[in-house]
Amino acid sequence: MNFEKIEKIPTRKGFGEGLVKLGEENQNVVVLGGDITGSVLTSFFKEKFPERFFSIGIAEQNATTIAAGLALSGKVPFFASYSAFSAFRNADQLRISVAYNNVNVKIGGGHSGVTVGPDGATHQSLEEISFIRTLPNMTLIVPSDYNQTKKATVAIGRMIGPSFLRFGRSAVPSFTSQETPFEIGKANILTEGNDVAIVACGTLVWESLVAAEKLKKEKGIKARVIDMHTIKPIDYNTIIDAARDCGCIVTAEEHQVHGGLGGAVAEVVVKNFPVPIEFVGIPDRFGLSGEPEELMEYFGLTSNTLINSALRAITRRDKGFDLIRHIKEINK
Amino acid sequence: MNFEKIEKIPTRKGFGEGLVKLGEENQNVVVLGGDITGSVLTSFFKEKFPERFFSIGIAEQNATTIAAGLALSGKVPFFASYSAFSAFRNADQLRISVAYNNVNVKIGGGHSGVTVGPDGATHQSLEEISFIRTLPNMTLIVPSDYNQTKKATVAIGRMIGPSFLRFGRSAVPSFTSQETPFEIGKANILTEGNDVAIVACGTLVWESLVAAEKLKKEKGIKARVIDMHTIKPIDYNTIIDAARDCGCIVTAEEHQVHGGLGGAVAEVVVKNFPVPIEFVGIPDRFGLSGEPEELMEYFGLTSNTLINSALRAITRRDKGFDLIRHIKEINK
Amino acid sequence: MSEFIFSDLTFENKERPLNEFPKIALQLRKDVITSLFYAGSGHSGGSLGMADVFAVMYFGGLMRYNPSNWLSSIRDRFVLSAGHISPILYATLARAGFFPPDELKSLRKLGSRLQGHPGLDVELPGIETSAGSLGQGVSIAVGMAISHRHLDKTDQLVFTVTGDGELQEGSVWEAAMTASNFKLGNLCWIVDNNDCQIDGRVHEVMNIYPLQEKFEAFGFNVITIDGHNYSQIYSTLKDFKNNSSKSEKPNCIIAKTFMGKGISFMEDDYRWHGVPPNKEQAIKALSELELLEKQIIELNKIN
Amino acid sequence: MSEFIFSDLTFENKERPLNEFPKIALQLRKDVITSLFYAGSGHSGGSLGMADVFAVMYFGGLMRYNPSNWLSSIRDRFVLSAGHISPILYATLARAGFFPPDELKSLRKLGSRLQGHPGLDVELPGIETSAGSLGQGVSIAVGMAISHRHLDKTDQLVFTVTGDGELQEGSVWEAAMTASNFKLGNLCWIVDNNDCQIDGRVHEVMNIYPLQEKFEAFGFNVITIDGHNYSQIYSTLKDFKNNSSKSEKPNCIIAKTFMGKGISFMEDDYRWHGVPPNKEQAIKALSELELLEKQIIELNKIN
Ligand SMILES: Cc1ncc(C[n+]2csc(CCOP(=O)(O)OP(=O)(O)O)c2C)c(N)n1
Ligand SMILES: Cc1ncc(C[n+]2csc(CCOP(=O)(O)OP(=O)(O)O)c2C)c(N)n1
Ligand SMILES: [Mg+2]
Ligand SMILES: [Mg+2]
Repeated sequence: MNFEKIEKIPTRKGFGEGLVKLGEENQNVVVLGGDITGSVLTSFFKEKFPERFFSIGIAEQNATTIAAGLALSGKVPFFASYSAFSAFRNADQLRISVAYNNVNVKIGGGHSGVTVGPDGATHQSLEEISFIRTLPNMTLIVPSDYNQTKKATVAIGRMIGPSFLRFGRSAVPSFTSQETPFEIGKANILTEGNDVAIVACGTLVWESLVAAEKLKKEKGIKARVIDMHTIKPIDYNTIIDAARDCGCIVTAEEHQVHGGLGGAVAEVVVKNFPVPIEFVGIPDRFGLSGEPEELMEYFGLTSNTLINSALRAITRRDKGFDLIRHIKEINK
Repeated sequence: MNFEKIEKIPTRKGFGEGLVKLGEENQNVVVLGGDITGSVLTSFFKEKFPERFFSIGIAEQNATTIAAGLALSGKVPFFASYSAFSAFRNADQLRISVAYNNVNVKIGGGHSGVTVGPDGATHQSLEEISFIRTLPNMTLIVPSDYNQTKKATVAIGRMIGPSFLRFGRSAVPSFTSQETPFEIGKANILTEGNDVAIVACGTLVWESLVAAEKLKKEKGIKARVIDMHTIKPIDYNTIIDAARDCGCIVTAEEHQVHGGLGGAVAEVVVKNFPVPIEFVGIPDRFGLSGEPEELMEYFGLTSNTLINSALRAITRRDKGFDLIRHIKEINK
Repeated sequence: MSEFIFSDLTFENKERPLNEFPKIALQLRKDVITSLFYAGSGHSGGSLGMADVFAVMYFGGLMRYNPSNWLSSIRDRFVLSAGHISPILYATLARAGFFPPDELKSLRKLGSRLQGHPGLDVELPGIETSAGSLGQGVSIAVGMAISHRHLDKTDQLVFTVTGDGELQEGSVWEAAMTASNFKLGNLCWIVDNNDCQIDGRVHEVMNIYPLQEKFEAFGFNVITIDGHNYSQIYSTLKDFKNNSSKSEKPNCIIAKTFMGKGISFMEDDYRWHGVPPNKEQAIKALSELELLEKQIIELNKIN
Repeated sequence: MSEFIFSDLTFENKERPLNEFPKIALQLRKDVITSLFYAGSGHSGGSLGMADVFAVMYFGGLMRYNPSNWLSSIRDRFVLSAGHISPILYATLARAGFFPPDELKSLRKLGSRLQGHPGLDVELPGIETSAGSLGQGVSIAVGMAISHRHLDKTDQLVFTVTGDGELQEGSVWEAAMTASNFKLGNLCWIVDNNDCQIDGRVHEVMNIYPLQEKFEAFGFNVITIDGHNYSQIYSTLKDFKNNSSKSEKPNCIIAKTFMGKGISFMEDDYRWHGVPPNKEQAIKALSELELLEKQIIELNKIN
């Protein structure tokens, strides 16, 4: 991996292209627009298949439920908006008409996380992993780069059942290739290592790779970087193996530290093989305006934080379980 | 505690009475109705203070946001509906207008969980602990009986800041008294014990007490039952003490096993003192019509399940951390 | 008790003289009473109030469906948006032959296919979607109508029923806006306009009137009818069916109804929204219905 | 570059001759352009289009506010529901003296009180609520209007601005229904009717028309005005203010506007919804505005 000169492509481009691919292979794929088609790049599909594109306007509840009606008529509907609005404005509809109905509706949550940047807190969805993974019947995927997003889009379009894909706005390092395997529910182990496991999703996977590289070079620590692209159903085996082999874990996500990937991993771990975990994420607060990279830095979603967290996890493992830190620090 | 002859009172009664008490002590307390005032017993307040009651009809989004507007005008607005609709139909409004605005809005989520009974899955909210606790600035309380619900209602009405109170429809054992202390964020330790800790909320607290009694009588096992009424902010210290003292934990809630109280406890534990946890809750599926008690039985939300879980937790602790169970079982 | 037995009776779906609908509606009302009595909880008021509409919609040869191959891809669709009045839908489906009427006694019981609010997971024939969260069904109906009209390009019809309190939900107006934007002439939206909801009169809880004007401003063909007048129900639905393929406007039928219609002590009383009859009330209700039945028979003899 | 400097200029809020509004609006437009240029992202179109309405609303002596004690409990309230046009609100507040105009250059920057969409957390004076999720502001305004009219029993006014695309959100119609139910004559809802939204023309993306009829059917006093005509804006707002305490109907002003109004290459082009000017465009825009300013000065001399 060339860490210096990596190309950057937005994940949403993968989503847009994936939709076109699906549209080509399956006549039943239809797309609903939520007045942000150029932002989440459902515009690609719209241009190519105008007769299978329906503009619903700014009405996320309705779009989601119309999608359910289309699915109940044999179609494979995608509806995408900003994740803040396609996961929350329509939450009841997702719960009842999509998840409980267990229909073949695919929701795209674009512009997620703080990397949406200067639009600020209202647009920075940081809570939807928690909500969506709690819904029965749902599949939830948070891909980490452009190629993977494209594959994930195609994969959820081919599987049967409700799914949610969370992706981003800004250009991020494109580190997987067209050949990198992608299977829903099967995490990708990106680096081998038994010293500490870093379980990450989305934009934090790249940071984890950078962190692992530095840990190796600077401290001789071998980190196992796991790309946990599928949050639901979560890959129990890979997590349990990591807990057993490494004895400590760091989770990393562009999401609240509560309830998200970290929470999912914690649940698997305590139920199977309890080890210390350090959570990297947004510390229970709302976002802010700023440039994507500034914000990642500001909120500590960086390889440096990951390195510190890894070291802390290792210390906790080695000192045993009696290292109770002061409550202030715990609450960070 | 007399386990045989315990009186049963619905928690919603505590909510309704708490509102009246608040109405008496604070002129600024107002209540918004969502066309189910007789169900969630905001009707008590309505009768007593008709000039401070506003019927909004069936419009949970609007009611929640109007509440925010009232709070921004110095009022202390409560809005209550069925939890399925006052946590999800209005999720975006809760996120932005309530939590991000950090205003003094109080939401009641009544008829929560499977104990709402024959209305079935759509009305059985089992996902809102996960969502609400992920929102920054929120306080989330899941009281366990009538008296506590009343105290919790009064407490959230007196504190400043957004809060969500989750309560139920059916009559449940009333085991705390008017004198039992209640403090937001401070869990109640109901039984002393160092063999296993049972951390429960809502209807499962009573089942935990029953389980602890049986464990003591039948197996000589002393369980520490913790009533974790406040899910957010969670009581770190009490959980960490339980992990250290008992070495294993069972969590219990009338909610999905993912993301809820169990998830919150797991997060605290792995970040501080990793121990085995067994989760008792709804196993990642939607509800069903049936009588409340039948459903609690059907979904295994009973003292018997708790006993088995406690035994399993103890075994896992004693056998060490290498007890990896088959993935099927893990996934329960 | 013979009152509480479900006969095997089914009705054909065919064009029929108007004077045949009363006895069908009567049977549906009996089933509603009986199943709710068995259930011990549930929604009497709206279910009884809509019996006449359901009788005509399902048994007048208007809606195309086939109980023995109910998932047929060319069926017309009925979406219950007001999920709480499931008892009338269940009764109708049972009497149309979708499942044995005797199953009606399992309403709301653990393990039943007759969930308190319709659930797709339990796979009861005739149920097109889960419901229970107000306002969602009508958007589902819009999705189906889009699918039929713009993708499959068939003339399949989509019927949906919402309550009037339900119209307080904003998502309903999103659905309305979309329906007219996509020129869903194949959509027939029936509003159960009983002016009752849980907390009281709709116009007092949160006034929704004027209704006709609202739907017109949202681009609908609107017609207000007496929801207990078979002739009006039939001709309105028939007009919809006949004009559907040419029409570029979605259709709204505001059916003026009485909650609890047919049972003296329930009629037009919002307190019956979500309550089942107890045994005494069920017997009283059934005997009122039987009296009515006799009158109908007599009347039919004379005419 | 002198174009990009924010002067200290503020305007009084007072009754004033109509010919004074153009130069206020012009200053607001300059501020919008300049702050968005600094920001490098943000919403030009709607912000420019609403400059005339904001000029009259804040500087015509209609709305009661006090920048040096802005949380005064007797203030009138302004709630921006269309949070994305925050640049025009920020410009207005700065020129009204709520905070130093120079702060406008921090728009959308890390650490700024001028969040991309208004945030209550950063405590910028004059901001009544966070916004950015369409549709919520108007319900907040309804809550405030209820509080003033029915609880505090004061004559405080509540103004709110929504977009026209925003009207596609169902929650907006919930707010509308409530506003008329609670007889909120103290509520003035201004719709920025530019027929533009992100994906195109509103009537093409999801047609919301007829608009006047919709609001009337929801119980509003509705008036449609030219949103760039100071006389119409002023007299409509003045009427609202004068009648508010007696009125039992909420008020809707449909302000026909052009997105990007005032800048030749932006006007009536929906592609400017969410784009800031680059340096070249900013210079061009500012020089167009300066030219206009000279014309206005000349014109005022003649009259
Ligand atoms: C989103 C949502 N909010 C609240 C409820 C609870 N609820 C069920 S029925 C009902 C009243 C509905 O009134 P209406 O539509 O007039 O039906 P009717 O009472 O006439 O049968 C309410 C508030 C619900 N099911 N869904
Ligand atoms: C609930 C919600 N959905 C989507 C968006 C994204 N969004 C921001 S502005 C906008 C278009 C608004 O159109 P309009 O109200 O006409 O404003 P204008 O473009 O005229 O400024 C959209 C879709 C949002 N902010 N909130
Ligand atoms: Mg009704
Ligand atoms: Mg517009």
